[in-house]
Amino acid sequence: MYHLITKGLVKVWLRKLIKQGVLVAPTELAGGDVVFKEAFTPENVLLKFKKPLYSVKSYFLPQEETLFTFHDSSVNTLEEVYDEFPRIFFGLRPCDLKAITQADRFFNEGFQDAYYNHRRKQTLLMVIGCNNPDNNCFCHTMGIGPFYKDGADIFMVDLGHSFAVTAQTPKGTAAVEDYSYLFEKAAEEDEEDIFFEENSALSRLNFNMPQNIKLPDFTKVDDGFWEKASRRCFSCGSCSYVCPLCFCYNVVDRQNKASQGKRVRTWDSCVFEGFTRMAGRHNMFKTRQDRLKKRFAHKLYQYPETYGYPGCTGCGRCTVTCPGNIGMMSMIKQLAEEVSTDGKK
Amino acid sequence: MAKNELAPKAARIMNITRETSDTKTFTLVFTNPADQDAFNYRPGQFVEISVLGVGEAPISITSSPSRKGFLELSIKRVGQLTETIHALSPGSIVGIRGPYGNGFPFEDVNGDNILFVAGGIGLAPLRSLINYVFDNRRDYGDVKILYGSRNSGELVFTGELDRWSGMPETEVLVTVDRGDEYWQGNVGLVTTLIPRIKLTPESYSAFVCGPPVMIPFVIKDLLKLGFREDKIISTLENYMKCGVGKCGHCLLGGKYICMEGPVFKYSQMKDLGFG
Amino acid sequence: MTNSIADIADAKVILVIGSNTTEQHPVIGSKIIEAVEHGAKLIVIDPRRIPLANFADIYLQPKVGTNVAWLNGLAHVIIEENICDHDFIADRTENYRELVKMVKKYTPQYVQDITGIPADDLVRAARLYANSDRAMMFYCMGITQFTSGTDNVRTCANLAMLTGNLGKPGTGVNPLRGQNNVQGACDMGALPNVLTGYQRLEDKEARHRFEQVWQVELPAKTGLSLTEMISNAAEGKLKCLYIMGENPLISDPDLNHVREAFEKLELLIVQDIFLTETASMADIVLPGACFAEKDGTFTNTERRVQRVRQAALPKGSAREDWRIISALACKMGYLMGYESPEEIMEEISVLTPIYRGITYHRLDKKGIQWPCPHEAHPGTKYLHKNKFSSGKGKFHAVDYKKPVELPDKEYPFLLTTGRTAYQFHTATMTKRVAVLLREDPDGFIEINAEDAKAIGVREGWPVEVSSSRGRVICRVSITDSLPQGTVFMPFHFAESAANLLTNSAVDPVAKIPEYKVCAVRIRGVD
Amino acid sequence: MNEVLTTCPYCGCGCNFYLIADRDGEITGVIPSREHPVSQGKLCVKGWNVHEFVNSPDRLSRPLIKESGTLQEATWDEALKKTAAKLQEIIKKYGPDAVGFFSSAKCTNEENFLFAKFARAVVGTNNIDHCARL
Repeated sequence: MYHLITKGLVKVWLRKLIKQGVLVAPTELAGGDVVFKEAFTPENVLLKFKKPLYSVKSYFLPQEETLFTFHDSSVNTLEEVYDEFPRIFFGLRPCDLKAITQADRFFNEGFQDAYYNHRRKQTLLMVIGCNNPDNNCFCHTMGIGPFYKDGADIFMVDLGHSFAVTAQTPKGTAAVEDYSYLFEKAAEEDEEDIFFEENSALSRLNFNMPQNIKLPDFTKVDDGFWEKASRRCFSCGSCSYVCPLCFCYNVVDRQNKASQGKRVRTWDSCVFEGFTRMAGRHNMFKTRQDRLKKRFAHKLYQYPETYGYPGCTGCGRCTVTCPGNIGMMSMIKQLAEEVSTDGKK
Repeated sequence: MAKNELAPKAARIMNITRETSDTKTFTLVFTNPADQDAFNYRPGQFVEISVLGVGEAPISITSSPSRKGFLELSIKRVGQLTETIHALSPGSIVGIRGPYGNGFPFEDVNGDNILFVAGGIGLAPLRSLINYVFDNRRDYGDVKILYGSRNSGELVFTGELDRWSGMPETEVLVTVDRGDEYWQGNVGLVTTLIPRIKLTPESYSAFVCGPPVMIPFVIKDLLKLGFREDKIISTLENYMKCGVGKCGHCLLGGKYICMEGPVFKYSQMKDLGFG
Repeated sequence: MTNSIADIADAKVILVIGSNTTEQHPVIGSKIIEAVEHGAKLIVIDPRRIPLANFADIYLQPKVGTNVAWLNGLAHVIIEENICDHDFIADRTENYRELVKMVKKYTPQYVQDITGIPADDLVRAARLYANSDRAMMFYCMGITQFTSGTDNVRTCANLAMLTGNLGKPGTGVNPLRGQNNVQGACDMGALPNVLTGYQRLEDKEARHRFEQVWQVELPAKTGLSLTEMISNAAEGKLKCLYIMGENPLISDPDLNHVREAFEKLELLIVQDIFLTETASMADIVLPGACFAEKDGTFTNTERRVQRVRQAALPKGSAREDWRIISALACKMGYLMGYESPEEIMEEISVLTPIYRGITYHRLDKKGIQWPCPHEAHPGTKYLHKNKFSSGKGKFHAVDYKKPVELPDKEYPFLLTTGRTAYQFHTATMTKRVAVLLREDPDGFIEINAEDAKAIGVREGWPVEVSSSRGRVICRVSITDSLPQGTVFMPFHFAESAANLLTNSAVDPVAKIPEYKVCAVRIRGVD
Repeated sequence: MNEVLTTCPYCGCGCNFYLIADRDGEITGVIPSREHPVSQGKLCVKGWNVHEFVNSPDRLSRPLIKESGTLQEATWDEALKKTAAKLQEIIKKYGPDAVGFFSSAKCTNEENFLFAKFARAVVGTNNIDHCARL
């Protein structure tokens, strides 16, 4: 069931919600770029915005995260460092949402990652349906779609004059009901509008990539395909850094001259040769070709086996950052083409 | 007090044995007796050893769980961290977390005759199992141990090799790739020992550990001899970092080797694209 | 660069010479790949088969140090086949006849004999470049780091002028600057012969303007270049060196010679952010601030003056370099009372015609490309639009000269040096970044598989590489990107410093050392 | 978190990115700038990890003066006084052309300008160069 809040009142609402935690919302920076930025007031929050180059991954797995501190290399002085800041995420897109709910699974299946869970514990996820997908978006082919809302505390749809809002969790319900005076009930035609918005976004996405695109059997993709693709790879890690579903990390110790040390984990990427190189230079993924193949095999083939959906949200961020133009969308298309040429053979 | 598993626990170095010019075996005991009591492991598992400020690395446990109250790690000097550890003396404290990995499936081979094939420092994880087998001698049949290293100076656990060869129903053969004036034993790769042992492959399980270049050759020879694919057990030497299936370094064929491995039957290894 | 990075998208033909673009200027490399994808033709000419060669329509692999020969060869073909831009030559250039005379003998066959480039390939490349009205040329250290560096650069310019590929979008002669602010350091007159904005010391009027603003009489005599300062120090003529943010003990050729020279100094002052190899030798070390800890501007390779903004405080009691210089000047009795880098920029614009219209306010988000002669000027996307700043563009008729040191019996391999994708210059910064150090942890030498076999070494084995000046130990990396007889080493690594081997012979004009060629011998070690 | 737009310190491309400074003022990461005309949201691996060397424990944080062969920490006043005195002594004894300056392609325009000004106006020599060719 949807409630309506006029755009003018959204910031009033956010100002109330901020009392429960820091707001993280799309904001324009000095250079004109939009990012999910922490704020203590809703003044600069954008209600209409281009997809930020970063997802909110960095709030759950930061580029650098201190695991614990220590002094003088002594294990007895070890102190864990947790980020327990309550955060209210506003303006997440369905692709960002899916990444978070998948991270919830990843960081809790098998081993439970305390650092992730502390960061995730006190969050409110306010997702806005995506009615302006850009040229690089293809979430609809990754089982998500522009109005996907599973796991959102609050889901919103931009109807121009106002947002249609629906709460999906107790936390979300409280965030709406506590300020019910800001909302009015949605009418039937508003529901129609939501339906219409979703469909126009979908048709826009279908223009980027057909929804029913089929990947070939991975074992049938020959090495030549990967060799050719790997020529374009700079092994720079950009794709992993911006990918909301890349969680690989490195762990390093740092110690200053006063013997104060910390162990940090930092973003890492499977495209680096050193990622899998062992002492004595033995490496199961020595060539760029091996690594690229592994990356795409993991995201597009092994991920679905493990989780039931691909390791990609279709956000298209890797297309923007890859210096060799090996975006996920173009790779999926090229792979799909392998099928058709195979068929011809 | 450490709250989560990524934070290592303090362990004291009780003893250091120099195995070779670049390998030492460290005997460790957790400083907190409760940690020591809670530390239960299987042969073939590994721990993450830390020197805070330098880093952390996975090292397989070389002691046998049948001998309690301490933990042994054989560490080869290969980089900054291991160099730092080598410079430590008894009494020093290091960080340990674990155990991690699946360990050897010793229950599955109950009653079998067992062939161990090790190369270089690869004897370290096998030593855990070998001593476990000897400590539970009645559960297993004949034991054959084949061990090779590059030269005589790089043989580890030489005293123990002698002891093992004196055990009942046990045969131990040692070889070196390159002989020298101090070496009077076999010369040649460890694979050259395989034809020299008499065994009925169908009654045997094989455990193979060693440098990545060695394993495929040994497995090939064992298969030729008639070993069953699910009776050849080895470790996948893939780079591991976190030990808990999160950091992604050891991902292979969609599996986190540090969780689902590093021990695999050859039949499983094939599916992961090995060999 | 005469043109802009954005021009790459407009170019129909892109010629890349002596630049491993995707590894050394990755974002520019990325744009070249993108252009090729959109239909641009790519010619790559490099003695190493660099990754960009995979995208090339034509890839030529000359012998190291033969640039003038094949550049003249290209000019020869263009003139012989009459595919030059006659209007451009007539209207905009001079000395054409001299060039024609000079390149006469550089027939494709003659060039093939010198360079190893198949004659047909040379002709194809010449045609492709000359027949386009939008051909953009890029070059880097593979052109400049030779005793013939100046000749190389001039013959590159010859090609652009011959074909009229200059002074319009999607064309130009575009050297890629190796460091973030080489362009700016030159612009600011950190050179022995010019004041800011390339105003010549001999130009009395310019000098006078500086004297007025600086309230002091300025020396008019051209100073010593970097390599000359080192040799003067070695001879005991130079007594003091003040080095700011440089590490010549890794970056300069013939390091043993540099070390000896520094040892002779009475005073070595080093201002840096790390205790570099050079700083460790200093008498006084002044701790500076890195880019993240100060305000200011950098000028990139396309002449774009851009803001640097402070994001953190300098470490401990370290100070921004401009504050250190100001404070030291004051101690020496010369008042430099700047309150901010912005105030310094105001003085720069007053004194520098090409920066006259530049203010911090105007630079804001995207910077401005100089020349920017006044406050309303939008900046300059490409140079030499209707005329050259010096009037006519002069063709330089230069003859091919061999590098100073070539392989012989004792030192049978030709060593060429350069950089890797993950380390930067003397690695002072990059070796302190875990992922970069992991990717490129140590020095290595790239050797053709046949050569490796002949030496008796395999991938990863250690070798000793020696020249008549020094020796280093490093690891072998087998490559198919080099021809037999040529080997490559990155110079980043202090533990196996390639510059212990390199030759300090310099180009007579630009004083650039011949990093790209020296003779070495290689043997396996245990 | 504070995001500061700035220019990369590595090669000559001149990519722009935002440095992320945390609450303690330490730089913990990088965000590429999509709106920048050169980088357009792309960065090389060096740029992506540029924050790390800034925080290196090896960074110099105090002036150092060599005393009987080893570098010792000193105050700014000591270091600058000593530098000025020694420079003046050398200039007096051998003339300004006995002093040379290596400026830096890593420093800002303003700093290069000042360094050149220092060489020319304060010391009185044109012996100034930088690593343009290296």
